[in-house]
This record gives sequence, structure tokens and C-alpha cells, in this order.
Amino acid sequence: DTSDKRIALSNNYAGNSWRQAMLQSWAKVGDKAVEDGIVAAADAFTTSENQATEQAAQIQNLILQGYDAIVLNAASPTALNGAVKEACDAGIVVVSFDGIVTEPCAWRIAVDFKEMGRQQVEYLASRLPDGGNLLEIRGLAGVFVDDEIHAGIEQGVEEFPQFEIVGSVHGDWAQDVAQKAVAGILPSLPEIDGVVTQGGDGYGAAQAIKAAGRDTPIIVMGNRQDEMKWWAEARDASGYETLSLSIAPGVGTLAFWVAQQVLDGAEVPKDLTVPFLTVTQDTLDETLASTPEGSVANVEYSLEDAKAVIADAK
Amino acid sequence: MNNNFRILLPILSLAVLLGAVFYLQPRAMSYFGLNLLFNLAVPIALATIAQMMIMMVNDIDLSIGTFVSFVACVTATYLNDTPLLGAAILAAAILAYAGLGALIHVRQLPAIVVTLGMSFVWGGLAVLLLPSPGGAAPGWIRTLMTVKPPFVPMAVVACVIIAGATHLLIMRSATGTLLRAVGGNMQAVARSGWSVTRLKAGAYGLAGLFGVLSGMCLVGLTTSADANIALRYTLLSIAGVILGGGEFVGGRVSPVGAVIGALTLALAGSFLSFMRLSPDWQIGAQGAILILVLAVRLVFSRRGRKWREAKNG
Amino acid sequence: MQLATGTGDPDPDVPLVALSDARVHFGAVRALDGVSLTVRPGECVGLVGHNGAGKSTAVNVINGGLTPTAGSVQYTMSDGSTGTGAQMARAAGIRSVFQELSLCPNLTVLENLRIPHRDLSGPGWRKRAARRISRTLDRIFPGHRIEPGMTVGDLTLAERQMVEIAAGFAEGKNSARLVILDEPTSSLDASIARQLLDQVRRFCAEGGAVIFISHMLGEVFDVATRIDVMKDGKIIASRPAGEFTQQGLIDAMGHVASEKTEALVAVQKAESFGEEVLRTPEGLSARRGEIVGLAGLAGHGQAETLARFFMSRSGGYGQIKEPEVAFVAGDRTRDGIMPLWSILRNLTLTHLPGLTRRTLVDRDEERALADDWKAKIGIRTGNMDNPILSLSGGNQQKVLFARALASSAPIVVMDDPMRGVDVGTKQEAYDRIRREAAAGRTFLWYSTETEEVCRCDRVFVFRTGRISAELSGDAINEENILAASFEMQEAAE
Amino acid sequence: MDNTVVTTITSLPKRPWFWAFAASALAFIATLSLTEGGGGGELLAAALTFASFSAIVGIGQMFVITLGPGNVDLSIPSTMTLAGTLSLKFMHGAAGLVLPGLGIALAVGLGAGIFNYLLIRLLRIPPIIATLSASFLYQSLAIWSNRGLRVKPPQILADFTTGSVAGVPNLTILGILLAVISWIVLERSIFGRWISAFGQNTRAARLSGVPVEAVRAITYVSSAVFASLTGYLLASFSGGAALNMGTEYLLISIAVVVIGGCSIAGGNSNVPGIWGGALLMFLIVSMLNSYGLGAGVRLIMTGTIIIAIVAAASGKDRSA
Ligand SMILES: Nc1ncnc2c1ncn2[C@@H]1O[C@H](COP(=O)(O)OP(=O)(O)OP(=O)(O)O)[C@@H](O)[C@H]1O
Ligand SMILES: Nc1ncnc2c1ncn2[C@@H]1O[C@H](COP(=O)(O)OP(=O)(O)OP(=O)(O)O)[C@@H](O)[C@H]1O
Ligand SMILES: [Mg+2]
Ligand SMILES: [Mg+2]
Repeated sequence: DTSDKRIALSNNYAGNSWRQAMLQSWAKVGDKAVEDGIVAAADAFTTSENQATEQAAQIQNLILQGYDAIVLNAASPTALNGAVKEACDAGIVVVSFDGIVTEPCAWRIAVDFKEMGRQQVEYLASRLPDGGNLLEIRGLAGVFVDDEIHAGIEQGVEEFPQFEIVGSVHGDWAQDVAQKAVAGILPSLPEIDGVVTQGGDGYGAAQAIKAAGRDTPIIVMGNRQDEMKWWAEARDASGYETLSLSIAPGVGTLAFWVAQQVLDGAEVPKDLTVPFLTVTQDTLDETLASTPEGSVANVEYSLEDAKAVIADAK
Repeated sequence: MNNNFRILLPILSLAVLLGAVFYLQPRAMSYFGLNLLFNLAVPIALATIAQMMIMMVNDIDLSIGTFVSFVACVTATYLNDTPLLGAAILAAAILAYAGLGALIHVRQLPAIVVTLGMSFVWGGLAVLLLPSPGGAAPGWIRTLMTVKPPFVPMAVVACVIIAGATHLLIMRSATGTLLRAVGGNMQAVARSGWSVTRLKAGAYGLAGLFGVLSGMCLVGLTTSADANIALRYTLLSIAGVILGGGEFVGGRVSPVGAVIGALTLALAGSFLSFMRLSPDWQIGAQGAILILVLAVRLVFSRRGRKWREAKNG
Repeated sequence: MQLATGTGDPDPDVPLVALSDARVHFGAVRALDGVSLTVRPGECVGLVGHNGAGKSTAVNVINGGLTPTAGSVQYTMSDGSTGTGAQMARAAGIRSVFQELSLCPNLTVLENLRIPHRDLSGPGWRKRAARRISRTLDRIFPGHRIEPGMTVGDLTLAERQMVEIAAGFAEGKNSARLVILDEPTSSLDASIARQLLDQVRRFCAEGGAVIFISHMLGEVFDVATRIDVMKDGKIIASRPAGEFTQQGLIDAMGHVASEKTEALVAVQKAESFGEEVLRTPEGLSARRGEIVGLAGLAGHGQAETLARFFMSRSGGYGQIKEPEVAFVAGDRTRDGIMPLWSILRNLTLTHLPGLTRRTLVDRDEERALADDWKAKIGIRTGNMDNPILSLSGGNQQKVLFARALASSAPIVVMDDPMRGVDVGTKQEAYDRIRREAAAGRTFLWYSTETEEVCRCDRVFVFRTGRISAELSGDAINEENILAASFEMQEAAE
Repeated sequence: MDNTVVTTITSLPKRPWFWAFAASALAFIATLSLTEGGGGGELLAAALTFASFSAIVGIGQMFVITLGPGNVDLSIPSTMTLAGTLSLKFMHGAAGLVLPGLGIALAVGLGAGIFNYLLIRLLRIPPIIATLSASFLYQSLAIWSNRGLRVKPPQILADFTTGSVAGVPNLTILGILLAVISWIVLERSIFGRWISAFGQNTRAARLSGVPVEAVRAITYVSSAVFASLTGYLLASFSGGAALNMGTEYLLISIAVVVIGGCSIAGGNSNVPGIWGGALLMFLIVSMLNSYGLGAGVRLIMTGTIIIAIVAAASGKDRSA
């Protein structure tokens, strides 16, 4: 019974649609759970800037406030280990997701970001058997997710040597930054056949390529509604085909249930994985219909989903 | 007189905030609680002192955040794996800071631009060192940061030591006086035959030194580093110096105030999370609390001004 | 108490410093054009000359701060050896008190001593510094109210000047043998100035030497054993003080000081003034066309009263074409100068709204105005586009004067505006003020010089922030002013 | 005649903005040398487009920085975000609402500017901290109002922001127009003199009759209005407002001002340099990206180039 347990969400960034969708999913699922008397509290805490130091301080404050579990989307996989250890020492259950932590005492709900990168190239290989030139749009330098996806893409290029990455820019996971960076590098690039991204930058890339008057290559998308809408329009107009994949913001709710299960005494392995959310030509219309305008494709998890994931991992 | 008055305001802001935190969360009023409240303020306090050294000579450092990140990366990699090489790199970084100070003075460059440029450089070096977060804190630093002295938690002890040592160095010593004089009236210092270049290099060197200490402390607390770990410190440190009663020009700084300013900033964050606001407003509340803390000062600085006016007629 | 005058008995025949044919050029300006000068122990050299004559430049060459383009400077140490360069100058016991104050406002009095006194370091230096400065202050300015622990920024201008003078005379590792005072009395009131003059005489009598620069010729005659007159970068006369008469000196400086001035000073009849145009909460009042003086010891609230009045009559939020008041600053660097601007822009600042056509500044008209005032008030510069900082102190002050007078404001507030202005220019300024007043302008004039205050139509004497006396007509004289300024102190003593 | 041409040319390197333009040209050439000159037009168009955003916020920031030490507007990014978010949400893609939308954006700027000023004036908070604190509030407002949902701009507005006249991007025309106006204001108008006087010596300015409070208020308000206009344009240009859309303009706005040769001690400003700095910030990144350098090296080179430019441009005498 966890009806007297209090769970906190520690979030390090709120400045994009993905994080906003995550916070909303959390609020929706958490509030319901509180209403149903499953837990006593499911509070969300967020810091302004994507900074490990601030988040570490936040975790320390959550410890002081006596939460029973902390669900964590970490700014850094390692830099929070000190604070996480302190939480564990204080008897608090720590469950990390999306941005996971390496501290052994915490649970991890990981997404295989590397595989996400690799699959993009694999998909392109299926579309362009002869290979071609790729443009890579990376995220924020020095951040774990960026490095992982990049490594996956490199692995994919090794696997499919007919592809060559002819240009690489950092889009900082922001539409306008990506657009600017792509516009700056395009003039010096040869014909581009495919664009591999980290999510959310596809629309910006498409805009920049259009502005430069080039043909639109296959741009791998990242589940943003505006991207999918653009894709659907291009498909209707000229039969454009591509793939979209990203982690669902609702993973936070999975972490919530996992934390609840751990508090409930269930035996949960420390490492869990969730699949990322893939949108294909076939599921495009359906996903687009279920995604609010301007948001991100999402799935929320239920207690049953969580139990299934846990069972799978055993 | 005036100097004492200047330091009263920061102390008061801190006390009020601490009172509010204790009220909201009585559990914080313990050895354990104080340590949790303040231990991450220690590297901020050191970075604030570093910024203060620069502001003391009428410059401003926009690179301290990336510099601390860079130091953190070096500490978690070289200093841990090959301590000698690591120490040499850190020493070189301090020298680089001193060199920048000299360059800025000799070529009459605007410090804000040079340090803005350096913020890219340090950031780049940090990314090269640690493209992805990682590394590990050297054991001795970790031990030092987690040591549990009797009665008073390490965080508080460290802050008192930092404040005391820098107060002696900057406010009491003959050399510190000269450094502040550079901010007050550089021409006068030069006329008396002092090498302002050397003094500025000294101030920057001290900033580098405290930046290094900040980075090392930070890694000691977080156990590992990443290239973006301390970007916020640039703005935090400026805010800390100002909260502590320092000014942008004129060499008017206070090391004790700076440390208190840093603690206030750290505490403001905690205060907010104890308030349990809706996530929409949590970010805005950080701004609101900064405004509030400074508004408290207003009441007192009004009184201070009247007092001074009365005195000067 | 024994004064620090160097070790051993000074040989009066060996010059402390010898300048021979020193030249300094700033671009086309020949600030020093072949100056030869020696100073011997026991001598007090009075250095006089018009604004921009090169006095401050000469000081900077003598103390080693400026290396002459040609010629040489030689110092003799107390042990008889000689040398050149700034370091040698310090070792030889050459100390300077600069025209532009060179204290650090953020430091305390004792901390400021640390800068020129390089030997103050190591444990206990604060105690030593405090002792050194307060002992010297007590000796030179008995009755001063300065504590070594006070922050300089909180001191009044006069107090700051006193601290700086004391630092110049204070004992130290290389004790003072030649003290250069560049317009030290310009912000001191009469009584403190007298204390300083006494100190200079005492110091020289004990074998020290002083170079004393001032535009107040009375003071120079008072202390100088020899007077050197500078004009356009040259020393044009150098004779024992007794051989000059005041008029002879003025003639030598090259200014036509008009005899007529005395006549112009004649006080107007009270009836001839217009209606009352101002009355402040402190009780200060003035009528149209009146010149109202504020007197009293320095730092007794005169400047603050003026500033408060000015603020109350001019807004922070709006400016109209016809401002009500204009201000002439005395503390140039703090209250007047825009250091990055040209002379021209500095001069026209207050009158800008009058030069503006549809929000754009009419630059031809601006230039015409500036050239007009350059001629009227005699600003010594080749080009009004030169930076303001290239002007000598007195000429900067003239620009500030012109700034206020060029505006159409009916009331002009002057905060000790003649600070560092030479005799000839002063005379012209007095005339101008008189003429403007006759044309209906009202002046509020705070001055540290009693002689200037006596030129006013009405005088308010200040003591501890309050008006202690209002004098008019024949009652305006030095005696009454002094009596009103001192009353309480005397009662207390 | 010849003589004046020669002196103009030889005095060019003394102009603070010269080096920013020279470095931009070098970066441009270096990028094109990769393709043996191909794509020059494209690169130029992209540079002009994206530099417009930096230039417009930079002009606002310059007004503020000219006020003297301690004056920096750190709320530019969040003002941009808030203005973009609110105006796009209001227009909701309707072509008829383009102008009212612009009105909303500018009103946001006006409000933010006034709020910043009031914090500085009434609460006497140092400007750096006042604008920093205010920026958190604006960011929260933006989150609260639309939760980061990207609303598409009206098509006509999107077309305008991405379009061009005779090969010159519309945004560039707008940016240059604003720069020219600002230049006239700073160089020729009484207000420009007042800002400059404020920056050199506020106390003396006040005593010379300069309405210093009005100057400061207008300065902060114009900075915020420039930011809000940029937010509106940028959101329309990139297909919707995002919560993080202003982030990178914090550093950029300061960088273009200082690279452009504005004396940071206040009292001296330089409008052409803003455009030089804006072009340079875009072209450096493009050049380094084109050469395939990693993020680390790229950052280091960017920093080094910035320092090199100020070092080259710093004739000791920079007075106006
Ligand atoms: N600034 C950031 N710092 C760290 N991680 C981030 C940041 N932005 C996004 N992420 C991470 O990147 C992954 C995908 O989110 P993404 O950035 O693609 O959304 P988004 O691009 O911000 O959405 P939108 O652009 O529509 O606002 C998630 O793991 C998220 O946590
Ligand atoms: N740094 C400088 N650059 C250019 N010209 C200068 C500079 N310093 C002084 N001058 C010029 O040199 C001349 C002599 O100046 P100086 O300051 O020595 O005059 P002064 O006799 O002290 O005048 P005052 O009585 O007004 O103080 C003046 O014409 C002045 O304009
Ligand atoms: Mg994004
Ligand atoms: Mg002089």
C-alpha cells in the first residue's frame, strides 16, 4: 500500500515542447493517482536552466522535504550522482528516466538513444540502397543524449558505408538554431540525400533547405506535430516518404508507476528499457490526429503498462 | 562606518530568507539539513569571490561559468588520472587568467569582450576534454567535501573559511588594498609607481585561482563533471557580488558580502522548492524572489542614504 | 613634534631637482617649451601662470611621471648621489599633491596612504599607516575631523584635499624633501588654507622644499621665497618673491587685468532687482538679476543646498527648450566633464534643446555657438573638436562655465566655479556674471574664496548645514562672514 | 579629392566597425573557398537573413550598454519568447490578424521594458539583476500562456519573413532600416547625445539638465521593443514560437555590440558595427561548420576570433 507515500518529479528543464508535454502527462497521471488514493502526493519540480548544479540542489531540497521517492529526468548522467547517493542514503527511492543517472542505487528507465541514431541510417539505407550524402543535425554539445545519438549514427554509417556524413551542425535541439546552422552550412555542401536528426530539428532543416532552393532530401523527423504536419502535406502533394522517431514524453509517467511499484515492495530490476516511439508512413495520419497542435506525439503509461515493462525485464 | 553598514544588508537578507526556510521546513534546522541547504553553495561562493576579484578592478568576467566547467572537467579527468599533469594544467589555467588581465590592461581591451571570447574558448576546451559527461572526482577532494566536522556542517565551515580568508587577503592586507585601489583610482596607483599591469594580472590570477577552487569543489560534490556543468555561475556570481553589496565600478567590493550573496542565492532556490508552486510558475518565482530580496535591501538603503545625507549636510 | 624633513643636514647649495631645457609636446601643443628650473632645500618656489601655461605638465616632469621629449631632469638623493627617472624621484623624497585629486574614494584614509607610501606593508601596517596619517593631519590641520578609518568617498572635497596634502608631508621611508602642491588651496576655505600656508613655511624653514602652484597670488606672495612665472610653456620670469609686486606679477603673466573691475563690483541698489524668483526650504532666496553668494566653511551644506535646489527645478523625466536653471560644477570630474567627448560637445550639452530642430541637433548652429563661446571666454585650444581631457584644468572649468551661460536658463547655480581659474580669466568671468545679472539673470554662487563672496549682492553664510546669517550691502565683508561661519566653534572652544 | 579618398581609406582600420566587417569578409571567403566560389549568393542571403535577427536585438542591447557599466539587458531572450508566443497564439494563423498580432508583440515589449525600468528605478535593483529576474517572470508567463505549443504563423507573414525583394531578404531591409534610424537617433538627435552623456557620467549629465530618468526609461523600453519585434519575426520565420527560441540571443546580442566596437564603458556606440558583428557571428559558425570542425574546436576558434578582433580594433583612442 502506497497511499501515504509521496513522490516528487525532479525536472531540469522546461523550455521546450517535449518537456512541457512531459510535465503535463505527469500532472495528468499523478493527479489521478492522488485522487484515487494510490499515492499521497505527486509533485513536480523544475529548474530554469538545464544545469546539473541546480538540479543537484533541488534533489537535496526534496530530500529535506521528506519525499519517499524521487523521479528524475537528469541534466547529466554522472554529475548528479552525489545528490542521488545522498537521497538513497536517506532511504529515498530514486527512479531516473530519459536523462538517466549512473549511480547504482538508482533505477533507470533508459531509452536506447544509440539505437535511435543507428535506425535512422538503417531506414535511409532501405530507401536509398545506393547511399548518398548525409547531413547530421546534432543537439547540444557536451550533453549525454547528443553524444549517444551521434554515436548511433556513426555506427549506422559504418554499417552502411555507402553513406557519407558530409556535414554536421549543432542545432541545440531548437528549431530556429537548427534552421540557422543548416542555412549556414548548406552553401558549402554538395547535394544532400538524407538528413539525420536528434528530434525536433527536422522542420527547421526542411525550411532552410527550401530557402536555399534545393530539393528536399529525406529528413528523418522527431515526432513534433509541426514536422508531421509538414510531412503529411508533402506526402499529399508529392508522395514524400520518411520516418519519424523520438522518445515519448509520457515516459515520465512510466517512471512514476515504477517508483510506485518499488515503494509498494515489488521487486524491480534496476535497469529497464522502453522503446522509442516510431511514426511511419502508415501510422502518420493516426498519430497526427492524436497529437495536439504544436505538441509532440505522446503516450502515457498506466500501472499495467509499468507492470508489463517490469515483468519483461525480469 | 559606511563599510559596516554595507555589509549589514546582505546579512539581513540572508537571515530573513533563512528564517523563512526554517519556517517552511523545520527539518532544515539541523546539522544534516544545513549541510544539504548549503553544500552546493560552496562552489558558487568561490566563483562569486572569483568574479569579485575581477569586479574589484572595474572589469567584469563573462567567462567564469565556462571556466569553472573547464576546471571541473580537468579535475574529473586529468587531476584524477594523472594528478601531476592535472595540477600543471590547472596552474597553467591560472596563469592564463593572469595573462589575460595583463593583456587587457596593456592593450586597453574591454574586459567584457575578452572574457566573452574566453567563455567560448574555455567552453570549447571543456567539450574537447569531456564530449560526454563523465570522469570521476579524485578521492581526496571527495573526502574533503564530504567530511563531517563536529557541531557545524562542512558547508558552513567552508563558507566561513572562504569569507574569512578572502577578507584578510582583500580587505586587510597591504596587497589587497592596492588591488582595490586599482578599482578606485587606477591613475593614482600608476602615479605612485606601481605597475598596474602587474596588479591587474594579480587580480585576474586570483580570480583564476578561486575559479579553480570552485571547479574542484564542485566536482567533489557532484562526483563527476560535464562540459556545461557550471554555465549558470557566470550570472550567479555577478548577482552574488551585487547582492553582497559590491558595485560594478569603483573597487567597492566585500568578500564577506560576496559569500553571503552566494549563500542567499542558493537559499532562494531552496525556499522556492519548499513553497511547492505549480511548475509553470517555478521559474518565474526565482525571478520574483530575487526581486524580493533586493527590495528588502531598498528599505534599508533608503535609510542608509538618509543617514549619509544627514552626515554630509 | 619634529617634522620629517629628511635625514642629515641639507646642503642648501645642492639642488634637490634640476630641470634643464625640458620640453614636452602633445601633438602640436607645446606644453613645455624648454624649461630650466632648480629647487634647493629651504626654498619655496611659487609657480604661477595662466591656465594652460604648462604648470601641471612641469610638475609631472619634475616628479618623474612624464618623461620630457627633450632635456633632462636630475634628482639628488639625501646621500648626495644623483639619478633620473620616476623611481629616483621617489627615492629622492619628491612628493606631489595633484591638481586632480588622486585618492581612491573606495578606500579609507589610512588605506590611501598605502599607495604613495610603498614601505607600508607587512604585519601591523594598518596601525603604522593610521598613526602616520593622523599625526600629520593633527600637525598640519589641527581641529580637523578626519579619522584614519573613514572612507574617503564619504569625505567632503576639502577634507579629501587635506588628506592628500597630509599624505604628501607625512613621514615615510623616503621622507619628504620636496613637496609639490598643484593648486592645493582651490577647494579649501580660508582658514584651512592658512593652516596649509603655515605648514609650508614651517617645512621650508626646516630645510624642506616646496613648489607651490596657485592662482591666488596673495597666497603665493605669502609663502614663496622665489616666484617663477610661466607663460605658454616657458618660464618667463624667475625672481625672489620680494622683487615682484602683485600687479607686476599679473603683468608678467600676460593678462590685462583691468582696473575697472573694482567699479563693476559696485553693489546694485536693492530696489533695482526684480521679483523674487526662488526660495528654498533652507531659507535661501534670490530676486531676478541678483547675485546671491553662499559662504561659510567648506563642507557645511552649501553644495548640497545648491544641488537640492537644482534638482527641484529640473526634472529627471523631461526637458523643455527653456530650462529653469543651469549648473556650473566645481568638482569637474565628478559633476561636470563628459570624458569621452570633444570640447564642443561638452560645451553645448545644456543648451542642446535650444539647438534642436525636430529632434535633430543643428550642427552648424552648435558649432557657431561653441566658437562664439570659445572666443568670449578664451578657451585655449586649437580645435573645439579636441577631446575635453586635452585641456588644462582651468580651461576645462571655462568650458563648464560656458556650458551653463550658453543656455537660456534665468537662474544659474554655481558650485565654486572659479576653482583653478587664473586671475585674468577670473576677472573676465566676474565681469560676465555682472553683465548677465544686469540683464536679468539670477546667480546662486557658492565659493570658498571670501573675496569672491564679497562681490555678491547678498550673502548667506552656512554653518552645519543651516543658514547662520544673511548679509547684504555693506554688511558683506570678510569679518562678518568669518564671524558667522565660526560662531559655534568658537563658543565650543 | 584624391587626398580625401586616401585618408578615408587609411583611416578605415581606425573605425571600430571596420574589423568586424573585415573579419566577416574573410570568413565568407574562407567558406566559399571550399566550394571554389559556388553557393556565394546562397551564403550571403542566409547570412543577411539570420544576421538581421541578431542585428535588431543587438541595436536594442547597444542602447542599453551605452548607458554605462552594469547596464545590460538580460531579459532579451525571454521577451522574444513571450512576444513570439503571445502574438502567434493570438493570430492563430489568421491572415487578417497580422497587424494586431504585431501590435501584441510590441505591447509585450513595451510592457517588459517598462517593468524592467520600474524594477531598476523604483526598487533600485542593479540593471543586470533586475533584467535577469524579470526574464524568469517572462519565461514563466510564456510557459503558462501556451505551454510551448508551436502555433503556425499566418501564411502571409511567413512568406513575408522568408521572402526577399530583388534578392535582398525582407528581414535585412527591415534590419538595415532600423539600423539607419538608430544611427540617426544616436549620432544626430538630442536623444543620442543624452544617452551618451548618461553613459559617461550620469551625475554630470543630470546636473547639465539631461533628463536622465527619461533617457534610461526610453532606453530600456526600446531594447525590449526591439527584442519583442525580433521575437515576432523569428517565430514567424521559423514556423512558430518555441520556448527556447530566444536562448542563444543572450550571448549574441552582447557579442555583436562589443565586437561591433561599442565602448563597453558606456557613452560610445556604433551602429554599423552591430551589423558587422551580426554577420560575423553567423559567418564564423558557418565557416567552422563547413570545415567540419567539431563543437569543441569550433567554440575555441570563435572565442579566439572575437578576442583577435577586439585586439586589432583597439586603437587606444576611441573617443567619438
Ligand atoms: N536543452 C536540452 N538539454 C538536455 N536535453 C534536452 C534538451 N532539449 C531536449 N532534450 C532532450 O532531448 C530529447 C528530445 O527532446 P527534443 O529536444 O527533441 O524536444 P524539442 O526539440 O525541444 O521540442 P520542440 O523543439 O518542439 O520544443 C529528450 O531526451 C529531451 O530530454
Ligand atoms: N594629455 C594631453 N594631451 C594634449 N594636450 C595636453 C595634455 N595635457 C596637457 N595638454 C596641454 O598642455 C598645455 C599645458 O597644460 P597644463 O595642464 O600643464 O596647464 P596648467 O598650467 O597646469 O593650467 P591650469 O592652471 O589650467 O591647470 C595645455 O595647453 C593643455 O591643453
Ligand atoms: Mg527542439
Ligand atoms: Mg594645472
